[in-house]
Amino acid sequence: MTHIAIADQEPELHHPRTFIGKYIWSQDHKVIAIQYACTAIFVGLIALLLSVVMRLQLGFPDQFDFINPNMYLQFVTMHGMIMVIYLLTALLLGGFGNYLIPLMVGTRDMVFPYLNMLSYWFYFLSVLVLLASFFVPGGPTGAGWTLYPPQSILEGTPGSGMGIVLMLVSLAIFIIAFTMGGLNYVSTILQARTRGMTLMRMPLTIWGIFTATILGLFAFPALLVSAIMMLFDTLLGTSFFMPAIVSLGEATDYEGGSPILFQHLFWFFGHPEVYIVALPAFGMVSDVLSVHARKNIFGYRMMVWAIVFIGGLSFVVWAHHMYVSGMNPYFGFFFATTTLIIAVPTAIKVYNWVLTLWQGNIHLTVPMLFAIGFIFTFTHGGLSGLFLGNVVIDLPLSDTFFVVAHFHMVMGVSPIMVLFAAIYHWFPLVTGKQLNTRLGMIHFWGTFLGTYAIYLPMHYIGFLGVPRRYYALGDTSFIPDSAHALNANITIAAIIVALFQLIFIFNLFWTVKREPKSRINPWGAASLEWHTPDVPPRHGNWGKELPTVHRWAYDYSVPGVVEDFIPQHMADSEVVYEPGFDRTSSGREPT
Amino acid sequence: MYIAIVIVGLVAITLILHFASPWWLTPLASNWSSIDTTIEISFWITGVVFVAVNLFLAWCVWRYRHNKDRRSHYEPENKKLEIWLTALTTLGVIAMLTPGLIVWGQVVHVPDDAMEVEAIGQQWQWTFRFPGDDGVLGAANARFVSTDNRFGLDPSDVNGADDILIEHHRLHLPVDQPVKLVLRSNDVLHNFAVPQFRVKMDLVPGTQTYQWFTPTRLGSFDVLCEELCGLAHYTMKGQVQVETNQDFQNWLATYPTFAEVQSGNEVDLAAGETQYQACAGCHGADGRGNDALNTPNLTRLDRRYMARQLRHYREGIRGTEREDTPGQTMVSIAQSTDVDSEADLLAYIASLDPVDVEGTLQGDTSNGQRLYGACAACHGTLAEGKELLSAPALAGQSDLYLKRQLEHFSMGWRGKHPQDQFGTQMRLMTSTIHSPERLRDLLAYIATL
Amino acid sequence: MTELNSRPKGYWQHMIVDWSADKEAFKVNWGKVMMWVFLVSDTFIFSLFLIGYMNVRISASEAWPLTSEVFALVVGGEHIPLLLIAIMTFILITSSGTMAMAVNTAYQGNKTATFWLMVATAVLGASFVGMQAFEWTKLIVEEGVRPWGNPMGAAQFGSTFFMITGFHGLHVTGGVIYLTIVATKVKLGHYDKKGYQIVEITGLYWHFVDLVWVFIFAFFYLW
Amino acid sequence: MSADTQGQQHPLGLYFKVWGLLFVLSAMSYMVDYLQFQGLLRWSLILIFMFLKAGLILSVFMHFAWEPITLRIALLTPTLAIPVFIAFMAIEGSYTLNSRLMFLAG
Ligand code: HEA
Ligand code: HEA
Ligand code: CUA
Ligand SMILES: [Cu+2]
Repeated sequence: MTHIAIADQEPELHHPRTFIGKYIWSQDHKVIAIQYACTAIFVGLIALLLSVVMRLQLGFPDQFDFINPNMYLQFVTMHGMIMVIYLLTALLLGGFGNYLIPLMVGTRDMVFPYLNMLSYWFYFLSVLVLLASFFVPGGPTGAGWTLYPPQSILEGTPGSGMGIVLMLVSLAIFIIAFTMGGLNYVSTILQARTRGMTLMRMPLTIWGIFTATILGLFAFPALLVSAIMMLFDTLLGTSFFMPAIVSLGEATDYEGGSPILFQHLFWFFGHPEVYIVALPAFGMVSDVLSVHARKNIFGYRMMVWAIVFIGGLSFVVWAHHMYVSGMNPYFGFFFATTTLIIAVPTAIKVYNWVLTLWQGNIHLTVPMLFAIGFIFTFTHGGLSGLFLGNVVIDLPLSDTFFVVAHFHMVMGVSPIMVLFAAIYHWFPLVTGKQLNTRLGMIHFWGTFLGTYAIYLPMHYIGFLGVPRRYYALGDTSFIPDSAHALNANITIAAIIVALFQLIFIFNLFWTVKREPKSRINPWGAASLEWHTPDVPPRHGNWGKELPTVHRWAYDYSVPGVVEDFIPQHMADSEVVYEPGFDRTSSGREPT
Repeated sequence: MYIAIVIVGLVAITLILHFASPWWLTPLASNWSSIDTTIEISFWITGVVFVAVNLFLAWCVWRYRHNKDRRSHYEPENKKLEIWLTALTTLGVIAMLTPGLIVWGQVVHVPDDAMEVEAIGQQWQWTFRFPGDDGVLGAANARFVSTDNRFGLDPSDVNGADDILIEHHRLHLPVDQPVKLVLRSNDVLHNFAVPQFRVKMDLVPGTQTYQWFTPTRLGSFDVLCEELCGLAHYTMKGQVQVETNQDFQNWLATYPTFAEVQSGNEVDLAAGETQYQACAGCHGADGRGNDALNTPNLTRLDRRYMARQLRHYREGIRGTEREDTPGQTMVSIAQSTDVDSEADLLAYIASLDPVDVEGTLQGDTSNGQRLYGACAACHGTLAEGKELLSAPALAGQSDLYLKRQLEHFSMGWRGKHPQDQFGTQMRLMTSTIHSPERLRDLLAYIATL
Repeated sequence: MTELNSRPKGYWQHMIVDWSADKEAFKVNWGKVMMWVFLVSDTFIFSLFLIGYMNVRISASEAWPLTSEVFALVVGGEHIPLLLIAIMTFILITSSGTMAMAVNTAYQGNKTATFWLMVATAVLGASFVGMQAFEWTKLIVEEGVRPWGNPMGAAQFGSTFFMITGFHGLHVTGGVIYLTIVATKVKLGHYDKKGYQIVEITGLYWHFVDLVWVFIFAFFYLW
Repeated sequence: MSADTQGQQHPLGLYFKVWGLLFVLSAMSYMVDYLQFQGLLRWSLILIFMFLKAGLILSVFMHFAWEPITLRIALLTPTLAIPVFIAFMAIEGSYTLNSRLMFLAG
């Protein structure tokens, strides 16, 4: 038997007939993607609601009797965990990864559709377990999304009984789900591309998703291992992370464990995790910028290498979260250096995004606005990361609201902006309809200005020294009263931003119900996913014949060519040139 | 179009906020001015990059906005430009990192003449220990913790005997003397942070951590716990009082050594009984208290709690409010009791048979139970009180007395004094009760315990 | 297809050709790639377990129990250290051998031989799990080792032991089930059309389980 | 190389040789314990035998040696993160132990 590449194999597709086969137990990557996206957005909205309740307490301490210190910590924890894992990771990889990978690399589906389906249902299960923890005695865990032991499993922290157990179980299930999906993404990208689709012709979206998935496959094990060990500690009474402890006046049987070990394991996962949510966003925003500026992405190869380099480096910077954790202080030298080195490839990406706009022909569509907003917020957040990465500066700033401001700017705003850009951008492909532009504009301005109004001042609250995870600040000698007023304003901004999201949700429903069909490929994008025979693409994506790719995904405004973009699958011979144009001088993709 | 203007506007606002607002690091009070310098350097480098990148962004958006008659320039890459930018960025990174690493070298290296002090964290209070005459801190471990050995010192370690135990959340330090602060936790992770000193380090149970600094300014500074350590994390505060060496020595001399604490004093119950006659008028001969006279049930209170309260009355920490009549009464009584024989008195009270006072308030006990969840961590699920946590028993206590105290806390009549650590915590906790109805529910539930 | 490229010479050229190819990066079956990536991910899991073990063992201030005594068997009045573990090691290696041969026969199209070799592998695997169960029982009942403590020394000894060998045992059990399913399907001829890569993929997993045991044996029992 | 066209096929003799070698190596690592070697000798022998065994299983039984170099490099590169983590955790472990012995009465 000869080995035949997938792209050259006969298609074998079993079209499901029943409703259930088509929409519930579907093995079609597009349906699975939508299932992932809906579930993720649903839990994301819960997390958003929690953040508003938290903000109410911070902005107007003691005005509301529906929140108390226990609930505050539980809300912080669930807010953080849901946002990072169950919203961003799931939506970026499970949602967009699933939808775009087969379409962008030109295959009919993931290589192992059945596993892909299981992946979604495991994710769904993990969400159910997570939500169940709101209803068990003691409520969900309130140990912070970092779940540091010993406190996370000791009395005195909310949800230290059932809450933390369900949290850990839910994470374990999520990891299984992610692994099943991730193996599919990686294998599909590596082994199932269509004819002519070389790695260096893949859109940056795929590069971002690909690298993030690999990070996930090698970083989630650390979370799994620490979750299992912590489950043992809490259920069996082992002492992996538990030294001798007198908990709330009662001696415990724990002996000899090391809490720092957990922190190392957690951040060995945790730092790659933040890039798991950043890299797909980096990729998608590159594509959005390029399409809407009608210009090729600047420095494509540098962009690819930057993604790969960031991914690799992210495994050797984890302890920058632990500068003040009591680890061996000499580690600080190593980790400060590696951390700041990451700024270089990231800076290259920022420069190249801006340089993509430079000399472009910029359409300020809604996705483009979100993408430009992203550049701004990400630069701001990334630069504040450099403060934290420089170990001595972390000393005054760690565990204050400066950190909160940093990671919201860089993770709570920037990838979210990209997600919105992506939704506005790819909606016409998924549904055949373009999201209402006027509502989109309102949504953008509210979100962009609103979030900056939340997080810019928050950095200064951090400089003042206000600690994070504080239910109330109480009296201190060093915090001026104006800080409280600032907090109140931040809360108001947060509520306004949250309300603006309703416009977005409304827009989704409105568009699906009321808007007319849009043009096919309304933005004039060159990458493969827009050129399926049917829009929205049908099961199997490509009809009888897979497309053959002849160029990279960024042939916009090629000199001498009549159209302002050349689809990836258009052969050189089919390209129509302006009369009298000397073809040999025309631009070429970098190879 | 607008977006370009808005971005320029946002850059401007950011700069204005930075330079014109009063919000910046609190004034330094230690030797770590080099940290502030590093921040300053980073600020200027990142600030320039921020302004440059975003202004260029805005300019591009404005200059290259859509125009039907123009085409984008086709330029896949520009090696030279990219290399230049990479090199510049690398330079920027080096410029920030170098001072950072140099200063970190100082942070890691403790000077030889540093005075060693230990800070001990526990949910949710601070205590401190000085090494005593031998200059060596005795070994300690959470295993040894008990009501008699609250610091968990190893009784068999001779170095520990002369260690001076500061059972108080207020640490005094001499000015201009380098301090090596050794950190130890008996339960969970905590963090010892003093914003004005620019120091911060976690306390990790099962190991010992450290940090060092030299206080350079006289005054009192807040210690915050900045590692989430459970429910009352936000109430876990302490203070550092920086004073002249003389004042410091005087202060230190008032605290006992470990050996002294261990040996304890002989008490004279009979003498205590005689003394108690003065109290019996209001608190009753059996010590059960009297709601008509607004007095609490003493039989349920532990000795350390009562000693602390007497001291508070005496030192103007509790009962200072004019309208707090019972408090004012206690102030004068506490001032007239003899401090030296107080131990006898308290021992006598502790020997009284515990009595439970019936509850009088009606309320929704199931709601009260929910509210009590937060109190249970310190006062115990049965409201039995936990001496190790300095939390008095609530069960069996007069509910009218409890009500009055909780009201005092929330009005700021009690617990406002910075020296009153637990009062401060109670003030923060009572602020979550919110309404008289909920207060009644809570007390009605406590009465059922 | 890539027959356009003449055979690459040397590693470097091979790398360049593969990475710049279209369709696929590796000229192997996608299922195998997927299994390999999964195994690397699993390598991380086991490595992290072992690193966790290393860290708690290094930082334990109590003595670590002497494994060669704890895991000794008494045979004919003679104390033989690690006897059972040695037998288990040999069993697992034997099963790896039968598995390797199963892969070989599968590609030759010898279904019967493949079936029986895979069954043999599964049986050996099952007996490994059985011995592990015996070892656990002995440790719990006779030596008094519990996940939360043991009479011989540091409590983490039992914790890491049960966790790591347990997780490995689960892998073996999973492998036995996987082998059984694939063996049956081989016998029923389900792969006649698709080809017999599946046997090799199953084999990869099985050998990996053996590989992990090599590390556990060295670090947990011998160290 | 047969990898392209056929599934992996290699002479049975090789398998038997490796099989035998694995038995021998296992026996030898067992002897390290049986003969009660201690200290550096013990650790280095354990590691040597371990890596030899692991290498044989990986390269022959798992056919890693015959996989395309691209695949081999792609699979091995990520595992570089593991030694880094090992190094840091070993240092961290000794640091913790040190502080326990010095200050924490065990
Ligand atoms: C998407 C997520 C994301 C991203 C991309 C980043 C990016 C970075 N992060 Fe952030 N970080 C988080 C998410 C993220 N972070 C989260 C969630 C936490 C908190 C977790 C918790 O404790 O709960 C955190 C916490 C955190 C800490 C720990 C703080 C503490 O707890 O004390 C540190 C410390 O080093 C840090 C550093 C950095 C750095 C240096 C980068 C860099 O990668 C940034 C690089 C980008 C730039 C630098 C901007 C672009 C560059 C230019 C425009 C040119 C630059 C010019 C020069 C260098 C001169 N982050
Ligand atoms: C992606 C991550 C993410 C996001 C989006 C957010 C969004 C928000 N976060 Fe949060 N947050 C975290 C991650 C995130 N957060 C983490 C990890 C922590 C740390 C937890 C811990 O300490 O343990 C934290 C903690 C945290 C705190 C600190 C609490 C404390 O330490 O005491 C605060 C306080 O103000 C806060 C506020 C907010 C607000 C007001 C919003 C938002 O309201 C901002 C504005 C909202 C949007 C811009 C839209 C978002 C829309 C959706 C989420 C739904 C639909 C999405 C799509 C369709 C794409 N968050
Ligand atoms: Cu102690 Cu927070
Ligand atoms: Cu990080």
